[in-house]
Amino acid sequence: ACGSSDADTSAGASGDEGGGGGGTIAVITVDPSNPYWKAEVDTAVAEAEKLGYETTVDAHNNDADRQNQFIDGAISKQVDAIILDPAGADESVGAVQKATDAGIPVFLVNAEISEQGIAKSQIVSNNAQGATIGAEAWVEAVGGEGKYVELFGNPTDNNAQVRSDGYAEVLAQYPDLELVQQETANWDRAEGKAKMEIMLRAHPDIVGVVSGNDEMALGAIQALKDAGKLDQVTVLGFDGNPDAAAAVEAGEMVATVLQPIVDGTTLAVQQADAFLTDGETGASTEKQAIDCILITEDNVGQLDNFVMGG
Amino acid sequence: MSDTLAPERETRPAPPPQEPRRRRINLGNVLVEGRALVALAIIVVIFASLSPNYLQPDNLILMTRHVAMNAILAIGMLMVILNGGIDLSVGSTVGLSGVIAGYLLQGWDMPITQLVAYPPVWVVIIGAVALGALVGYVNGLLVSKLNVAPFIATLGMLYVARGIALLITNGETFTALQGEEGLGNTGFVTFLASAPLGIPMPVWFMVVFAVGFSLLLNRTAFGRWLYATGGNERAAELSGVPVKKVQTLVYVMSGFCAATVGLLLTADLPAATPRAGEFYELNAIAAVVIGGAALSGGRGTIRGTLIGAFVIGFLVDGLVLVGVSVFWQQVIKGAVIILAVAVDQLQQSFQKRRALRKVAASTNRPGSPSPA
Amino acid sequence: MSDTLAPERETRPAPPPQEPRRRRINLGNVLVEGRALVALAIIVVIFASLSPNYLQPDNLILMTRHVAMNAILAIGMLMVILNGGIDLSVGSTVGLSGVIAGYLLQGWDMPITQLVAYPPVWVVIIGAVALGALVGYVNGLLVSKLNVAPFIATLGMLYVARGIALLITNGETFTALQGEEGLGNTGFVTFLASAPLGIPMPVWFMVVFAVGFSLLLNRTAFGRWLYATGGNERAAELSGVPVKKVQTLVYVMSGFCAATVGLLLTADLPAATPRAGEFYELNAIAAVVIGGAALSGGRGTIRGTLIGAFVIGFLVDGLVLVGVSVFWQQVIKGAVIILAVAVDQLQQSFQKRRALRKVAASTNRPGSPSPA
Amino acid sequence: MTAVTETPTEAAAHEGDVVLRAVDITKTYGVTRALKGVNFDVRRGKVTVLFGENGAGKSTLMKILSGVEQPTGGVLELDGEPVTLASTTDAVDRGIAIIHQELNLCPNLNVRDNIFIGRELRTARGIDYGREAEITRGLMARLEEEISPDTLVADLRLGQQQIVEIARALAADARILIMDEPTSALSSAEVEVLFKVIDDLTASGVAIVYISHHLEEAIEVADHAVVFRDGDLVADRDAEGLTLPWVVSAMVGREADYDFRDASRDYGDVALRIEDVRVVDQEGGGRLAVDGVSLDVREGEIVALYGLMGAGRTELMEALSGREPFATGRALLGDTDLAPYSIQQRIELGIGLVPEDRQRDGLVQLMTVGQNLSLASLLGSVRRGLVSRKHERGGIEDQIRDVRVKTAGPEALITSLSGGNQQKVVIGKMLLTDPRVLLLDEPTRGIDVGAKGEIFSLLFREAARGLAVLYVTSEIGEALSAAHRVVVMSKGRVVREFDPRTCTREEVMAAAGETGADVHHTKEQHRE
Ligand SMILES: Nc1ncnc2c1ncn2[C@@H]1O[C@H](COP(=O)(O)OP(=O)(O)OP(=O)(O)O)[C@@H](O)[C@H]1O
Ligand SMILES: Nc1ncnc2c1ncn2[C@@H]1O[C@H](COP(=O)(O)OP(=O)(O)OP(=O)(O)O)[C@@H](O)[C@H]1O
Ligand SMILES: O[C@@H]1[C@H](O)[C@H](O)CO[C@H]1O
Ligand SMILES: [Mg+2]
Ligand SMILES: [Mg+2]
Repeated sequence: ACGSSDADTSAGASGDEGGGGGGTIAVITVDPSNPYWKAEVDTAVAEAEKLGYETTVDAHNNDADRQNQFIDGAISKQVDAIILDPAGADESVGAVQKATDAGIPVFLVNAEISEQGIAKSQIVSNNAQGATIGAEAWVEAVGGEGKYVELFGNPTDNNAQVRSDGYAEVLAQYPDLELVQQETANWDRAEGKAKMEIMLRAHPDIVGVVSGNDEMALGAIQALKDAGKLDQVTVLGFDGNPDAAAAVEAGEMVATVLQPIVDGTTLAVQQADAFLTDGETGASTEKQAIDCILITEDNVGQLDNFVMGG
Repeated sequence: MSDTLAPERETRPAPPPQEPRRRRINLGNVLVEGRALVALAIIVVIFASLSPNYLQPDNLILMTRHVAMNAILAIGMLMVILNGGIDLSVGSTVGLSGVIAGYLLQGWDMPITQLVAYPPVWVVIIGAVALGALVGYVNGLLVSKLNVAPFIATLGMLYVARGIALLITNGETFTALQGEEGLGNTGFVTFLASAPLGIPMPVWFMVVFAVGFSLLLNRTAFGRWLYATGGNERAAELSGVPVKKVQTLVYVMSGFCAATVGLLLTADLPAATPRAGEFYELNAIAAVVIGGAALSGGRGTIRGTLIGAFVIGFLVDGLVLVGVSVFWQQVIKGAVIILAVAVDQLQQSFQKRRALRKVAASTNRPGSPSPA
Repeated sequence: MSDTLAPERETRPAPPPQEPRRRRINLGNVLVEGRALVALAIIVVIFASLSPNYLQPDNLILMTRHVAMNAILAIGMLMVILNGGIDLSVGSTVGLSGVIAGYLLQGWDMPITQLVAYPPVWVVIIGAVALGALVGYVNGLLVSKLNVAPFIATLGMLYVARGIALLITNGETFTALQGEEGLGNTGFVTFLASAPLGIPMPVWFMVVFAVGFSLLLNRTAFGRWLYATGGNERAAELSGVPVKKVQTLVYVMSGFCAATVGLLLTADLPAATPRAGEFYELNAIAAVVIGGAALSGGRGTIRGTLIGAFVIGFLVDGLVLVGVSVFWQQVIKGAVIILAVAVDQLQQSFQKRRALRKVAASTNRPGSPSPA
Repeated sequence: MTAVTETPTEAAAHEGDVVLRAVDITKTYGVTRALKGVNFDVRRGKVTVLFGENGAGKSTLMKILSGVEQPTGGVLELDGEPVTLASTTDAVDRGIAIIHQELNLCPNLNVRDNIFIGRELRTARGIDYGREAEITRGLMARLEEEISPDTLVADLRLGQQQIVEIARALAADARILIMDEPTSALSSAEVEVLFKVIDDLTASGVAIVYISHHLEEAIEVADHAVVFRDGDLVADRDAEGLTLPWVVSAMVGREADYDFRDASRDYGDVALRIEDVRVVDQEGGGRLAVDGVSLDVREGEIVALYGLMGAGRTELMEALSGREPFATGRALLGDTDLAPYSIQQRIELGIGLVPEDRQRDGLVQLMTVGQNLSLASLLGSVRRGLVSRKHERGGIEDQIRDVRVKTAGPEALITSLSGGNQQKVVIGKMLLTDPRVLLLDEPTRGIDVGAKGEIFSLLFREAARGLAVLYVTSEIGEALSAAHRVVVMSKGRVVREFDPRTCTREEVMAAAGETGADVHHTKEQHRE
């Protein structure tokens, strides 16, 4: 992400040089040190440059106030469009509104905001659907019986709740499955491991772990390995990040749910480009949910850095 | 403030003939503030040359609005630091006060009665600010009465206040802040996010707070007591300064400032989120210290603190404007924070060395008597 | 340590005749450590009664492993705090050293040559630890030579080191830490994440560091110098203590400890991520202060610091084990941090009052002679 | 209890004058009994002087009288009524002010602010800085000091800070004024001014309690004398016929010798040679605090450096110690040029400084007596990388014995010692480094006559073994009675040297720039 944006720090020059490019697109993401968002930002930058735009990259780390400052900065710089992974569905409405009011179209990726009609498009992965297919695959492996625990993402991130609800909806249908503990691990691998280690003490007889994302699941897998319990416990991840893919391949993770972040981000940039050239995104609706893809042993071979190959 | 604390005192004989008021000039302070000002000037010059937008009025107003939030926090932090303490809980207080305001605006489920109350906006504002002051008061009591180290008391409060904010909202965000005409609770956002005379409300607040706290520090007994307790608590105590009260009050003030920022931030978004203000304490402390205050207490000014806040804000926004990559932003921010403080030391030691050389040169010339 | 600092000195006349060795007991220290121990005991009793698993050997070992990371950081932090400083950059140093280790293990793209080097594990470990010490050295120079306030110097370094870690990895996580037999770089994870005699490696490290730094503090000239500089730097300087060297060295030690934690954490996951260690500094400082150290310097012990780390670790893990909800975890953690320190003050002031009453009673009783 | 009142009738005669009375006051700190049931009277319009060795309990009683500390037992009576002085504010409200032995100023505030902390003059618009400054100037004029109200206290020298402390007490307009060692950092000219002020105060009915280890000075100012020993009041008399020998024997319980000039004068080689040294004033402005000083001190020789406040003696000593650089010139220790060496190395080489301000520069307050004593010589106790406790402890105990530190033991906290005993620890610390040249800056500040004797006999003993001593003093008597040679400094330069056997006080003082050479006239003459 940074490597590429480094090259074009010479922002400011945002004069249109003919249709289909030549302007600047601001990419505002969450935290490029998480592989998922890194893929997002890398994709956005690569696609925008392919279409002839210059880019700037900022990361708000889910701090809505920081996000606000970046939006202000983008307005000051008079960029042509903003690709935004918003910091919270509610908190981000104002920021998107502000950019729109300033005449800068905003295209959301990965997460949505709670109002429509402000952003030009909201391209999100269908988290509810993803959670459902993930849970279904997991419950099949587990056998519909036994105790399990859940690792929950950052509680202020909508996706954490949506995924957790999606899991619950499926798993509630199995009366013999018992959720014995839910712990927050803030999307983080080290925290996921530490929490898992302790939960294993409280509940040594669990048969499964469902996790809100891959990083936490990978931490849990390491904890299970250390405790010699990985055989007994079935782990579900979410994101489809490369390390998780390797874990699925190795049989350590039963499945992960690929968020098509690369596809979604590519689409967002393309729609931005279309909007800047034609005044239309080309999509029929503002909100566009892209379905997630279940990644298991069977299809993991086709997965390469968040993209399903042929 | 000072009036209520001051021991009563009989009036003195008529004052001697008026004499021209002298400004209290403290050379040490002028120097460190000067240094921060130099750092600020360098930042402005560099970014202005990198981006034509940097110095445009709109952008300056915008950056100043960003600065204002940190500056208000930093003013409260300055009070605590002058006392020789530190307040790590301000970021959490920002979040808590915003959440309380959001909670009250969207309707308060009154206990027992099963009714929902919609307090008017002024009640919401006063309530949230009072809560911030209360958080500060608890900090103050912990520090002054229970002798808990300020770092620990406010670190604990950092967790407690954040936890409470999360419990109140159950982790969610309140967005129904507009109120309803019928309920008589409109105006929160429109007032706090307005921009009278083209100047955003946070900037107005910053100005009012800066003037108010300057007066407090420079014109009242409380101000002198604060400097005194920070400089030598024992001496202040023996001089009759109510050191415990002063110590408690500075945390109240800090909590008050933090709550104000919480409201401004909530109106700015507009949304009340329990994570608001995370890690703001670090920037506030940095502003105070860049502005020349000593963490050991007793030294520091409002003016310096404002300059410190501008250094940080204009730097961070400049990096964004110029489009420096995210990771480099961190490196540069860290380096500038250090440099803004170190530059002055380098200069001082340089001056000292020059003075030495000058003496050596001047005394050697006229054939100074060699030892017998 | 002291050897390298000490100029040579001719031996003095023979020491006076042997006399029984007396233990140096410092009542103040015993008290504050006692208090932290009380807090720890209360935590253990409460959680043991809430969960039968809490006191099981396996769980104790597990929690101690979690404690060990913070304890090692806290030992380094203690050195800095004894000196009257503070080190906010340890969390970033944890991340940086882990990332460097990960980078070297997965193959180092040597500049110019276009070759990839695979340094053996011992080189990787020494390299990463040396880097941590270097970060500390820079902090130390900033503080001792350029007189930058420790809070500011290490706050700046917090950003700089984190930024560099992110730049090195370009934000990515290194997971290829196992090495390859053919390349001769295996063993990093298997060594650092092993558990000789059933005790996890981090715990061994904690023990070694605790013993080593205890010796340093209590038995070497450097240790005494450190307490002296923290107590009164000017007096120490005039007594011939090389105060600048001492000041620089404590930051080197802190960086060294942080880098060690970075390695242990990386092996534990096993993955090297540039965000590792974020905000660890707060827990380290809290452990030191709960353990009775004064942030103003000159007072504190390794033993107290370890107890402080156990208080925090056993509390946090206990809350998870018992299944307290995440928001409450924060509230309780904050409250316990405060209470662990305040309890003692409450008790002391209670004792003081009782002692006063007792004396008053005894002096009044035997019919003290009334004034003539 | 053990109070010896001259005659009952005399005591009764004073009865009407007593404004403040301490009745059977006891005070314990842990196991230390600082006061063992003391009865003490303060008389209107009179100066009551307290004599007593270090640690006798003088300051403790004064702290109780001024509300700083609470007594463990006993009562205070003000104007015959029992009172409780719960705080200093309480005491000030009742007209009792104190000048503390250890200065209690806020270094970060200016002189005016320090004088008015806690009793601000106000107008509707806040503090009346103008009037406060005016009053401050008035006080300074009264004390004949040129200190601007705007000066930061941190920028004042110790003596000037003491003046500020005095001014602050004067500003309280108290009717009972306690002065605990107000002159320990003042030169005799300033003491003279203070005595004039005291005269004015007593004339207007103010009661004064005065403590000083400058016994001659204290005798001069006394109307009434009281002697403390080990927490007891052991003697109480009128100043009529009060003599130095009486005071000394009452204090220490025996005759003390306080003239230490010894006959031996076979000095060795030059131990310290100072050549044309200049030192820049730390406050900037390019002024020279030391302006071309050349001076030799020989092995076995004790040289007193006499001068007025601000003569530049402290700056010279600090430069010699290695804390400040020389702007020009050099100093040789034997044949070694000191310039390249750090403080630590200079101590190793054999030259160390006992600093002027023991609280700021001499002691580590958090450490024990023993740890303070061994701090400068610790490397000498290192065996195989570790400090040998046995060796360290040996040295510590020798010093406690040699300089006669009154302490519960090496493990006692340094802050539990009386001021004088703390000073002895600072001296003992440097002696433990086995120096060839010992620099002492006002080494007897706050030290009682007995201890002074001990310290000087110690110095003479060490000198006899070849130690060279250079010490700064502002006390003329000390300069003349305890040195082989007196060097006078003024305005950064050495102005003259004297042989103490052949010179007079007046000559020396005149050389230092002190005008009235009639400083030590008696009180009666003074009041004419
Ligand atoms: N805070 C304290 N804690 C313990 N002991 C104390 C404390 N303050 C004073 N003491 C002890 O009380 C005794 C009396 O001390 P005090 O300061 O009154 O002596 P002093 O007569 O003023 O001596 P000096 O002439 O040296 O100032 C001494 O033994 C001293 O060690
Ligand atoms: N006439 C003066 N008025 C005010 N300050 C002076 C004067 N002369 C010298 N000084 C100050 O005194 C300092 C040198 O005093 P220093 O403390 O070294 O002298 P000293 O002889 O040791 O006096 P003291 O007895 O106060 O310690 C210089 O730094 C200078 O600031
Ligand atoms: O969708 C993203 C990813 O799952 C990431 O791993 C954590 O944050 C979520 O919002
Ligand atoms: Mg005393
Ligand atoms: Mg002096």
